[in-house]
Amino acid sequence: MRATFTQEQQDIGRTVGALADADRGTARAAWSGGWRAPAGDGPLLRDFGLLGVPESAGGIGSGLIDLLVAVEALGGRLVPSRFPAHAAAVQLLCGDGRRGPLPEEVLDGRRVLTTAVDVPGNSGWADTASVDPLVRTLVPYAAQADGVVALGPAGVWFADPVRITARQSLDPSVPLADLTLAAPERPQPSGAGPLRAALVVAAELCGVAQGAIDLAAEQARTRRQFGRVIGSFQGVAFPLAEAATARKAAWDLTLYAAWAVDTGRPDAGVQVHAAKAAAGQAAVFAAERCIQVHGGMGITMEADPHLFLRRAFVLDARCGRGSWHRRRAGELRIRARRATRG
Amino acid sequence: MRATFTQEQQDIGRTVGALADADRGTARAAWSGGWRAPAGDGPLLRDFGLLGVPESAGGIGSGLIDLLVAVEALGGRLVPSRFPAHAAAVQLLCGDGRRGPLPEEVLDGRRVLTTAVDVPGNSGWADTASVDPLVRTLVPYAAQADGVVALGPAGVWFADPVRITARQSLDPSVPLADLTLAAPERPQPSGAGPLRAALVVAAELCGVAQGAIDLAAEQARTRRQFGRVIGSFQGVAFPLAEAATARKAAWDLTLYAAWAVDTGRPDAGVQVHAAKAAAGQAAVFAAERCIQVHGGMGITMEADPHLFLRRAFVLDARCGRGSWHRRRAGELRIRARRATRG
Amino acid sequence: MDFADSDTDLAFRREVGGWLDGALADVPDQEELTQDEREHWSRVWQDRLCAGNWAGLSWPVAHGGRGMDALAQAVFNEEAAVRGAPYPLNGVGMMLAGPTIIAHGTDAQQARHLPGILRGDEYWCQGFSEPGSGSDLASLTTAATRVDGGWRINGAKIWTSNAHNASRCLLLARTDPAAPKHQGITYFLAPMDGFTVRSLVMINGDTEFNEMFLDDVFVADDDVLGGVGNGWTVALTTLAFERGSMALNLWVWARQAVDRLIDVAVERGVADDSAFVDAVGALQCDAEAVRIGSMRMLGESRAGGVPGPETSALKSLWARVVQNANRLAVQLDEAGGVLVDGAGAAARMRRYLRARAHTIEGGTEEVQKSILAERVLRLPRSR
Amino acid sequence: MDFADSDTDLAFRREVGGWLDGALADVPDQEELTQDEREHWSRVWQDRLCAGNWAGLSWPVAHGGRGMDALAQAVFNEEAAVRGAPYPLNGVGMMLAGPTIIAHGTDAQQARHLPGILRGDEYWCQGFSEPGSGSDLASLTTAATRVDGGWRINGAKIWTSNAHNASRCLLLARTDPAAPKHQGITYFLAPMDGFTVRSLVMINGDTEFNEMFLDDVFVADDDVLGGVGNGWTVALTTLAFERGSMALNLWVWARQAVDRLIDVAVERGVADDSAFVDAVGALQCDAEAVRIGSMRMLGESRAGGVPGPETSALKSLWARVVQNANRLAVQLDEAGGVLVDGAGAAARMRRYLRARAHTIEGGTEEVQKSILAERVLRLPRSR
Repeated sequence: MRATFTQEQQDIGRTVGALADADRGTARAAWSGGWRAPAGDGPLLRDFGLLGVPESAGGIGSGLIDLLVAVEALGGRLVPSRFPAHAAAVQLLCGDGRRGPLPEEVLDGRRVLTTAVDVPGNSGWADTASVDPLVRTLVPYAAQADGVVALGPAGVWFADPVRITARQSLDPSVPLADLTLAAPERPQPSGAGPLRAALVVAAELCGVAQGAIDLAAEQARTRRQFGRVIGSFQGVAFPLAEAATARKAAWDLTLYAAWAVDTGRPDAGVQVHAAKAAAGQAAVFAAERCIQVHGGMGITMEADPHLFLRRAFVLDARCGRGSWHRRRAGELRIRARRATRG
Repeated sequence: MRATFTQEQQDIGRTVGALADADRGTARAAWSGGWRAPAGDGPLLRDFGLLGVPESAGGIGSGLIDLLVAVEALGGRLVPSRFPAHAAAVQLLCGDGRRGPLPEEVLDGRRVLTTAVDVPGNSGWADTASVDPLVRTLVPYAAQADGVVALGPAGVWFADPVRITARQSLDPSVPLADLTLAAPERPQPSGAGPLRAALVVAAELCGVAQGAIDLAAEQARTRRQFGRVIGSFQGVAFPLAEAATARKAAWDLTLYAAWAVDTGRPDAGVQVHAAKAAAGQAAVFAAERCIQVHGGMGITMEADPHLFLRRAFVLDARCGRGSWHRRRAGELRIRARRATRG
Repeated sequence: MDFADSDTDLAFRREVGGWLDGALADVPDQEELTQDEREHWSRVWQDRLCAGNWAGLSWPVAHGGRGMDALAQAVFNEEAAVRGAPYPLNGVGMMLAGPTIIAHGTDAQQARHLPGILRGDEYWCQGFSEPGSGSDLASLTTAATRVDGGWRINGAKIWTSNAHNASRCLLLARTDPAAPKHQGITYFLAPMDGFTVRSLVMINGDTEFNEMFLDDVFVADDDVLGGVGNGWTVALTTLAFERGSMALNLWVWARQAVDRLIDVAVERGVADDSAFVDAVGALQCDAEAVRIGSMRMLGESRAGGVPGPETSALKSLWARVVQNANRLAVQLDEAGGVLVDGAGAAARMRRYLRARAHTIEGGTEEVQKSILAERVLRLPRSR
Repeated sequence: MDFADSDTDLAFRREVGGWLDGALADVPDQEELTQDEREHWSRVWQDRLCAGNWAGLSWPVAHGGRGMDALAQAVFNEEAAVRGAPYPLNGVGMMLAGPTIIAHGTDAQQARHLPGILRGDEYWCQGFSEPGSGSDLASLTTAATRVDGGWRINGAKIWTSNAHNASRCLLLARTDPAAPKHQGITYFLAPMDGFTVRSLVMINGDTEFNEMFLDDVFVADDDVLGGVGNGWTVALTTLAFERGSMALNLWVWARQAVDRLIDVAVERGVADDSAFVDAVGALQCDAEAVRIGSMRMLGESRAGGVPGPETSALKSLWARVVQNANRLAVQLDEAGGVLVDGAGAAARMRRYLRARAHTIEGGTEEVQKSILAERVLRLPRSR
């Protein structure tokens, strides 16, 4: 057991972290003038497109955890890059081992994809719908992408949007749209695709949680009240410790789920559901606590905490609602236990 | 609106509180040698039997809140008196306004009653069972009572136990039994009886919560760690503040529900369910926190916190499980809102 | 203990209800309006209150009021809240400035200000909080320096509702920097001529609050309320009125939050899910506890008592139930509540975001728990 | 990051599993036994471990051990826990005393004690905690006074597992009352001849722990471990071994708690209730997070790192999931879990009550959060 980050993974975290640091503030910039590609967007799509892509799909042996480390680093700084949505689309495509290599222009980021997996009115993802309404919602960066990968009961496919309806997103740095799709001609089996895509979202949520905790801790270390920095009050410190615990739990679940998916373990499904649920909850909780620690300033637009809250909600809703994933995790856990007991 | 305790109610609280103070330690005494009537048992049954009994049932104009104030005072000191179970039985009998006066020997405590309302395997009380198995569980002080008042789908009746099976109670100061009953000959409509009986249990739970909080606060004011009394750490103090908040909420709900039942308000049902649910949760939470504040000593038999926890669990289970009451409160609330919206 | 209205109370409640039904007939549901529209209706509503002789409901008759008690005011506010009435634009004037001036003002001050508040042409705001002071209100640093005939004041204030509409400010400033922190403060009835007001945008997009910058603002000696150096005592009076004015409103907002949660669950077809039913059961407990606790608090007040630290428990319960109900409502919403172009979804998200402030404004959650720990549980001070 | 066992690990795991399956064949499920029966099996189990040459699994070969690393020991403990093996009666000897003596003992001390632990005829207990010290371990007051050839010790210890079976005690006492609190402590390998041992009854009826009273107990100079006044440093070594010995066990207990909860829900017919399903989903997240976090912690150790403050997060998560699962299990039980004459109900209640200690023993919940606040979040010390 080497349950530690490899040197490569640490390098990825550092490199993407540095790119992301340079793009701090881009989430806020979207409030005036809408989304614009952050400086790191191009380099990320170009240089990191092979992360997590299985060799069968044209990859070079990078595991899913490599990709998640990169996405987590972006989430921590709220960088509104198209990279995570693109990467999720790639992962959605390569969930079935029998599929051939993906197009080169996808893997080298010349063709930017996005993911269409959520069906209006459903809390789970599209492959659970019995009849496919061919409408998808919560599609990020739809107008800013060159292609759409859709999930439906029949499988995954490069989708042709008949109509793209821009929606008003809670987080202006993540434009969202409803898509009406043409019926797929040759959908391919999705395999573990939805699980892989969901983990990309979970990783970004873990980053958001971490970023909110870092910001809150910084405030707790510097803001003074009653003659002391507020972080020295256990009433402030302990809830942050809980947020840090929840975030660690979510990140560990996400990493393990990625390993379980990559190695084809039978418990991969329940692990992914647990990870996505825990990550959403950790991010929302951390962002709420971040607001609280900031006191009055925390409820103003000009302070940053609400940016974390908005991103947390958008990601918790995407690729299957957090609450849906939690219930699925419970169902699968109970089913497994029942099976053991006969 | 005079939402304040009357002078009489304050006097009842003081008088019963003084009786109860004299019986502190009787709950612990039951651990060696089993239940024995505390000194206050006789005086309580004899002198306070008319509390909360409507005039139609032979009372003298005392409201239900009067009774609850007395029961709460007993709960706070964990006095293992038969009075609350007797009073609950009386309340169960007098829920239907058309019933005549209760027997004099019941009202003056010469004939001590107990309540049989829970059906094995059900989480709600007996009037929700579709077929009456004529078995009741969680009957307190069955062997120590002179009569049993049972609740069934057909109503309430003075029941004839065919068999009394003593059960091992989590709280040795509250002996519990299963009863097999003869089929009732002339059950009477229960009316608001089950609601009234449940409030007696809720009031005792509020007392238990208060007693646990008092004990925990005392410990927090005196125990020192790291050179300070532990109550000066917000990590210790804030959870106790939450316990106090929950207990206040439960007690306010209980008092209001009693008024709602006594005045025949249409929302009496949902109020009682909310009160019983909140009281059970407040008591269990307060007792758990009391253990935690006591640290290592809190998990020993020789310290008192576990006595509160045991009583809290026994009462939460009785007269409809706390979780059942919470769900009923939710159902009735949703139904009422739906009705408003047409 | 009797939770019923007395016959007199009931008659008053009916009178209030009758007037409100008429006065609100053309007023739309505030919850669905934009900030600008809400502010418009707040102004209209203030005018109607003044015209209807409700502005000084609990002021003494001698000062032009109707001489009723705080409970009557609470009942009025409750009945208004139940009907979703706008928040009156001069709430600070009616509920805080007037009563504080009546309690501590000179005859001249009372004559100068009270009629304008009752007529509805002198709007007030409250300049207590500062960017640096937070929960530790008495640590304020806005400085008043003695000058000929008055004071020259420099500093900044924040969280000021309605500053952009007000002409007068209940202003706390430090007049003696050498004195212990609670003793060097003076309370001014300051004209706002020299104030620079900047609106603060809240995380839900509303501009409920403002910052105010005071740069060599002159306030005359005549506008000192309650004596130089007595500001903290006077401020406590205002804060007590502030708590009192909320007395019966909190529960209304809590119940409405649960109502709306049920509505969205019904709409989304999940109202029978047992996890949802359990959640509503828990929320119902908290929401009703706020209502009942408020009634008990008012009962105590009427019986001559002073609302105790238990009000912190109500504030805490209220904040929790509203926050939890509003969070669940957006999470149950179509698309998890994050598509905010639909009016319903936008309003739900706006309320969820607004409610994050409930554990901060009016005494943070941490302050409420400290009060309970110190004054109910008698634990030593931890701040 | 790779969570798979290496081939070597896997082979070891298979070896362990094979041995355990055989050695446990006649051992009943410990969870359903009485305290006496469990203690009997603990002794039997200890003997089997010694006979099977597992007692010094991670001790160096030079000291009679098998020279494997801490991970191997953790794997052994995990495999044993998964199979519900008894807790070995001389766990303190194998996991704490032996390794601490190897790290800090003289040759003579090592020769005197290690063989007996491996053979299984020298049982140990740990005398660190005191009635007054609580979370502040270093505030201990048991006093050792210099006498001819050794020390005379007076004081009281508490929370001592197995004191009634042990002949030797890892004893901390204060040898220099004038020194700063961490510097005046000495670590003794004390014979227990003069100890008075009184068993403590826990709230679930078990007698897992003891009090020990020391009244002029003599300990010879030869039994000072690591030098006079160095006791705190030596104690930290023991505490690190204690944490390490738990490494892979916690998750097993968490998973078993969730398993049992599901079993009772199935039995009671509520396993499909959506509120229950949601609760299991949440518990599953926490329980798995404990397992995965433990693997990562061990991975870090093996890579040469030192387990960091994140272990406090694991402890905290573990305590929560076990407490919540066990509470829900009794609440779902027949009659709300309060009729404790049925074997199943009694065991469930016993576990619920036992779990209340999880937020107290081994560092309270408050201490864990303080560690996270200070060392992960870099907030200032609040104790």
